[in-house]
Amino acid sequence: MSFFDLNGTLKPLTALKQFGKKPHTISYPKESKEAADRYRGLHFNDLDECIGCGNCSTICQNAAIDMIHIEGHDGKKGDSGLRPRVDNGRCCWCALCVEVCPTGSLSLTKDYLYVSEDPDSFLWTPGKDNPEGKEQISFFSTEETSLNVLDRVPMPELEGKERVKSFAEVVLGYNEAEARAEASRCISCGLCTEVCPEHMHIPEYINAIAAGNDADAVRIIYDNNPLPEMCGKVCTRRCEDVCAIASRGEALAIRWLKRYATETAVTADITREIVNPEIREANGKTVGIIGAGPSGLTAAYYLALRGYDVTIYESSAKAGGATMYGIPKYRLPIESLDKQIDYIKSIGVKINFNTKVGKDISFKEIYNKFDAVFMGVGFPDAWSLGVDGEDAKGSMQAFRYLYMINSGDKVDIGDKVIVVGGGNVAIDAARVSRRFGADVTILYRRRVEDMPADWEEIEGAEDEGVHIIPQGIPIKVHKDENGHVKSVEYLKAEMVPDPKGGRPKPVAIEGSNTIIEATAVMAAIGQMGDYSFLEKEFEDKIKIERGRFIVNEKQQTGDPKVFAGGDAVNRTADAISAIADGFRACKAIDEMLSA
Amino acid sequence: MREKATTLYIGPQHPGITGNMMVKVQVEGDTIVKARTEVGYLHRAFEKLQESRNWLQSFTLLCRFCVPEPDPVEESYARAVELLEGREVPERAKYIRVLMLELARMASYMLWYGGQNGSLGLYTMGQWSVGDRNYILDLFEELTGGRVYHMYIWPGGVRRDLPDGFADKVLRTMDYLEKRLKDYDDLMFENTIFQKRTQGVGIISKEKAVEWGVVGPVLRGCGIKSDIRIDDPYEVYDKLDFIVPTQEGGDIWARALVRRQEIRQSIRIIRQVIEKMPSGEFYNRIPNPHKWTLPKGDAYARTEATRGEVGMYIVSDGSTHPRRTHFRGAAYVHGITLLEDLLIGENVADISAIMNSLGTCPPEIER
Amino acid sequence: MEVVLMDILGAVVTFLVAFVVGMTYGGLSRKITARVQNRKGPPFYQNFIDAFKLGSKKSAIHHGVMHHFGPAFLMVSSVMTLMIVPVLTHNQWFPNLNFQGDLIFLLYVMTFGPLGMALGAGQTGNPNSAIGVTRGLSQMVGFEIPWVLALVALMIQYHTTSITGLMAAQAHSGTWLMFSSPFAFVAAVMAMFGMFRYSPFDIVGAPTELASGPISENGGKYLFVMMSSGSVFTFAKLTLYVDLFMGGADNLLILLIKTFALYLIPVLYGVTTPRYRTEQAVRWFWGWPSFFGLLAILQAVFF
Amino acid sequence: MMNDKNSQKIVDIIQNWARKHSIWVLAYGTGCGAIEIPPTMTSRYDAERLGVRGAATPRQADVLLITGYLTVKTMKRVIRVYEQMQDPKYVIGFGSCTINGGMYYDSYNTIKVLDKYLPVDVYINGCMPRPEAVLSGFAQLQKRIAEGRANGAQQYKDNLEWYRANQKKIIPNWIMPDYNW
Amino acid sequence: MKELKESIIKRIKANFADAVERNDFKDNRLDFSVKKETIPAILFYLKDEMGFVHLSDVNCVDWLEDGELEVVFIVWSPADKIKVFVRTRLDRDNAVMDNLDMIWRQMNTYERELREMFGVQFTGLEAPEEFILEDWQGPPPFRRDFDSAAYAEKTFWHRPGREDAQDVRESIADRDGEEIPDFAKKYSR
Repeated sequence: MSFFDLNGTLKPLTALKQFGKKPHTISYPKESKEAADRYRGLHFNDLDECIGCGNCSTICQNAAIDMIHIEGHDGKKGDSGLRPRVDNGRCCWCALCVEVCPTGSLSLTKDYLYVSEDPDSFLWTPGKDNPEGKEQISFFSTEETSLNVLDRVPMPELEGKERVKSFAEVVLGYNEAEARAEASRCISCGLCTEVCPEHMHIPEYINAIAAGNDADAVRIIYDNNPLPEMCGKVCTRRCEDVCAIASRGEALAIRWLKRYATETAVTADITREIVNPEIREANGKTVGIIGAGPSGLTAAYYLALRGYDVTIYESSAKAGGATMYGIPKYRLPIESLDKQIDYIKSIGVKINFNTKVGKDISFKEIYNKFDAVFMGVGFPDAWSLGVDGEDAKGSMQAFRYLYMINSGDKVDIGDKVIVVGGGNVAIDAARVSRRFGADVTILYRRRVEDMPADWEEIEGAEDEGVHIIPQGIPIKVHKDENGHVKSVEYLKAEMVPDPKGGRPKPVAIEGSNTIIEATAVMAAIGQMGDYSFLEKEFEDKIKIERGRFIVNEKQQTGDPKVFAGGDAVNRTADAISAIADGFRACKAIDEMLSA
Repeated sequence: MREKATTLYIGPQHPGITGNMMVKVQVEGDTIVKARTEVGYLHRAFEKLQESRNWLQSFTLLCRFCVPEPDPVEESYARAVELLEGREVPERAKYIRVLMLELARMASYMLWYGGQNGSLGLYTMGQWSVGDRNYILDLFEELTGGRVYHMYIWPGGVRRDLPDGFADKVLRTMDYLEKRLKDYDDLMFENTIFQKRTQGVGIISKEKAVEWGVVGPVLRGCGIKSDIRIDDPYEVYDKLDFIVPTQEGGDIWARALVRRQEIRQSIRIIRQVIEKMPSGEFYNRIPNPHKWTLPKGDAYARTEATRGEVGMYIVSDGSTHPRRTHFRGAAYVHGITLLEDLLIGENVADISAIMNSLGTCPPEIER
Repeated sequence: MEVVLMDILGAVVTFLVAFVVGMTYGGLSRKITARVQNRKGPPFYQNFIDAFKLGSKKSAIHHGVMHHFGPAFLMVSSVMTLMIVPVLTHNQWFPNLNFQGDLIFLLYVMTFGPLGMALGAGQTGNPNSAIGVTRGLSQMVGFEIPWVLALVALMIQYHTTSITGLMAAQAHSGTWLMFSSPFAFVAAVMAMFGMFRYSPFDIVGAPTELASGPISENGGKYLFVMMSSGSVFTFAKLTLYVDLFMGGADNLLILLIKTFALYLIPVLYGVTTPRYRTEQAVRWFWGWPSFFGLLAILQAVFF
Repeated sequence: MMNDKNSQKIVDIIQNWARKHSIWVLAYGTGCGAIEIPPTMTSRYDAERLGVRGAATPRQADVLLITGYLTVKTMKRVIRVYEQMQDPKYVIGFGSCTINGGMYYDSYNTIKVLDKYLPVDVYINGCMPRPEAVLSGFAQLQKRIAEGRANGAQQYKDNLEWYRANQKKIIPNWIMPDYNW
Repeated sequence: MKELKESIIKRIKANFADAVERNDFKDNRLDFSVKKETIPAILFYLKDEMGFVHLSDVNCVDWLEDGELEVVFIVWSPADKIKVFVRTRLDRDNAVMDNLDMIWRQMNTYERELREMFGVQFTGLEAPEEFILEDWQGPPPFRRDFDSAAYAEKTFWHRPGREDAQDVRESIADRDGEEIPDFAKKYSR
């Protein structure tokens, strides 16, 4: 430092030149700078897009988000009917809620101004309180930035070429690491449980798997499903349709996870050990069950747990009903089913095989013998095509075909098989036929995307070399000189939109007749029931309409002692609905008998 | 004759204090004979709160640890988690992180310009630099969506990619600030009164600096070259060309000079980063945050902030929530033992200046 | 009798003008400072609003009788200074109580306020106030030296101890004293920095050190009184400087131009500097300003 | 001749106008929100345009900004500071933490609901409120003052017992002078 | 780096028999567990003999299940560019350690914090009893058996008005009549 620092005294004075410059000030509120394109301001929620999964509420580390009911959103399948409300007295605008929103309906806006004298006015229902926010959305999540894991862990499968060589199970199942990874995608919203007919505790068991606790998962699963391994392999899994993750990515593999969990219990004994169910003391009451299908077995299992003496009458040699005889073994191996049946038996359920009601034992006898009767008789017969030449040799019902194959019988189908229909039975029949080396073609009235069969099944069939001819309506089966199927003639169809807005209808195009050669034709256009076992005296009480029993919400028929469930009752006609019927019936029977 | 000592409470409500803390000093005349810092006014128990938040939720708390410069804290946490989990970070994310860290360093130094000069009565400097700091905050806002709380650097990378035209904006801002820094020099460093007020005040000797765990610009102001960016390089600092300025003297003046040079180095780094920025992914996605577990073990990651070494120590017991996290703030060593010792024998008028020069940040001490 | 009444009325007018001008200058200084700091700043009448608001505070606590001495003494000191300083020459609305030796009296009057402040601050029990007051007094001791030296030089040079005498001397010679006695002017201006307590000599009430020092316990009406007295004092001091060194003023406009020009010096310098510590400030005043003061005396004695 | 009531009204209006345009903010950064105060006060947003400026001591201040969370330890000082301020005085609650605890809602050391302990005039949304929001908060306060509704100090005096009970509940060691100013 | 690490381990093992090392880190880190009696000696040795002059961090982990508190010291050597973790376990009910602030002065602050937050007592520590908390009457708050949320709920008000919030899972379960068994509820969110 010099004696007199002239530079140091004068240099700072250069600052005064700023006097003449334009001030940097933004004269807010007269003028204001627009917030950045990514600004994290107040929330906005697209109320119609939101499914009320509550993931925002769960991720919020400040407990700022409540799920509340708001008017006009009552909830439906796949929508809880709740919408987030943000407590701005908690929020820190970290936007984690935006990042985890599975639908992308929640976002933040450029609007950040909210000043109030009333501290109670900081509860903010995004979307309802700021409908104008839609134009100001600034911070949102895309599929790239979403914190939901959108891609499913791929399920290992046999190669298409390998598959057709045998009836080995096509789907190999997750190993532990894969299962944990897949389970950890779940956001535990529980939307799936509502669409599940049986309302299985899906988030709970998935969380148990994710936490590495398979035994707990098995226990949770067995809480209301005694045939979970079957479901884990062949369930129609409507739960996956409403999975929150599915709004942007691939739904959680709920079915495969159930399969993984139940397969960790390798044998019936181990299952018993893990589930360790509480079996109530025998109460002396008896229940008779007709049909050892999913509904009958479910009712039997849970009634047995409640201390009832349960006897099942089954016409076939094995239990399982349609799951045993209608589903090919490459989807549901017989060992797996046996294991589950063994477990049910170990609880104390008695099954009388090869006992057809109406033939070996009369319904009346059962009715009189037991305190309550449950009918899970299913649909043993199938619809026929109703075209000329259907009586030819080699023309058969796909359902019967599967029954015979699953019973171990041999069926001659030749090398060119045509399956008519687009449901799971059609695909199963086609794929089974492929395994016998036949060239298989599926003929379906509508488009491929209209097929009611699972898309995985359709893909699997295509992988295995099944041809699909969509929009084809069979009109005639040609016979050769031996009365054997020679070819099938069909008309091409065009899709005509339904004026009422329903799904488009196929209408045959005149003159588009096409003929394809065939050695066998299988009809897979639906099944129907056989209620001939019911004696006349019950007809008044046990009503049948459109081929199905009429029951109330407790599965009770007109006769208070008789309950019914399964395909013979519900229209969905899948295993999980049957299980649900059985479970409901069990509760109703228990209620009735313990009253 | 010994003068009677007066007790002065500097804080917690006091314009000269850096944040919400208190220094209780006993003065004889104008000379401090005893100083005692009292902290705890900002204790929110972050580390406790993090135990009840999962690994992702914990991340949002981080930027509140030290408000003027939150990014190094986020960076430390992100790197600690990545270290423990073995998660790779894409190259682009690393560059973006360095960009963020250096911008944050600049923003923090701009605030320091204001604080240091405010403590000495040169309010014009504060008006300029804190006003100009807004240009950096504007960049933050554009990049991260928040002015102050960025919540941007998170485990696996960064939250969003650079928006279009962002690089140009950064460069333009850097050009502007570089011009302004010259004005700052004229007003502040050339100013004879500033020099008189800072030279020879708050001297830390080299030996003491090591003994008392001094870090960051304060340590470099004592003539010891120590910078985590060089010593224990993280992200892509080893690929960038910059120097670590040191200054002999150990007084406020030396520390101010170090900071003056560092803010220029930051501009240099930012320009390099913009130039070298690779394309590609910016985020290595974490699993579903609700079920995201880290393997058992612990990790410690540290970052060079404007105040010195900030580090994050995390312990996982294999669950979705941290077992324990611990944040090591630079102010933790500067703000209590060192400050108490440094103030003894100084003029009561210099308390605020010394605190500012140490970069004392109370929320970092108490968390 | 009429004359006395007129004088009293004139005194009130003087006070009001001083108040308004002082306040406006304060506001303008805030505006100027703001512009140098790259911002728009408050309106120039902001100080009036502030003062009025302080006056309309519903409560103002005090810590005992002595507490009142601070604001009261400040006000008395300011008003007395104002009364002694001739505002406009030959204007009946601005009478002044000048007398022979008023320059010396002025030196005492001007220290009167800070001393009262010391009494008041002592009563508040706030150590910040106490330290602030000691600093203020130390600093006063600092700037009094060049200030007194400059005044003494003038007195010696022109053989008068009254302000009007000095003004008459300027009128007589036709040159302002700032040109005829440049050293005294420089020393006095340098002392003025200390008097105004703008940067770099604002350590007395430094917010970052002492939480506004002596006035820290004063709010509401007390602060209002202090603020007004400060404004009046500002005007009085500036007028005094104009009278002493710039030949006084015949009408208000010239007075305003001259005072404002003078006022800009500490304001603009203050914008660009940090503050000195007390002992540095004292040392500074005893350095160059006192040196110039001595030069002024030498000039007065030998030329 | 106007009666007293009317003249009082006019005086009130004038006084409120002055109060509205001269808001001295106590320089006390109680929480992290203090970080947006410097930008608000400095050249970019320049709150001084609106008559908002800092005051170093509570005696001179009109507004107490509670910038975010308040720990129990700070709470004690804040009460002290608030009681030292001169009537009329206002409190602005900054950001989430003052409204319902914000992100520290489960912390053992911060209070959650500010208006249980101090009368609050205006709350500003945000974490942190950016300078524009802060200025809007001041604007709202100005409106409230102009309308004569900003009577927090009176409210505090009237309900002192209730406030005191709440304060004492969280501050176990109450060694503070009574409210007598 | 590998040789360096091994030589450090060798030196430490030679001097401190009870040190258990961990050397499976990819980065420049080493880890030693020692008995609490060894802590002052090993820290002195590391600092004075081996150049680990910088104390990066000190903290404590509560292992409630084991009934132990683990104190971790992280030291850094500017010369060798390596960091060493030194850890020891204390009995949770009798957490007493030697005062260490003569090694690094800033240890004083760390010790004050650990004393207040974890109840670790340092014999010979000279510092005011209170550090961060004021008039705290509960247990050391950072111990895991102290429930912060419950304490906050009990002590502070939360603003009412949010009682209409519903749990998504429960509301769906209510709607479709699902009965979630109790043992499964811990897996609900």
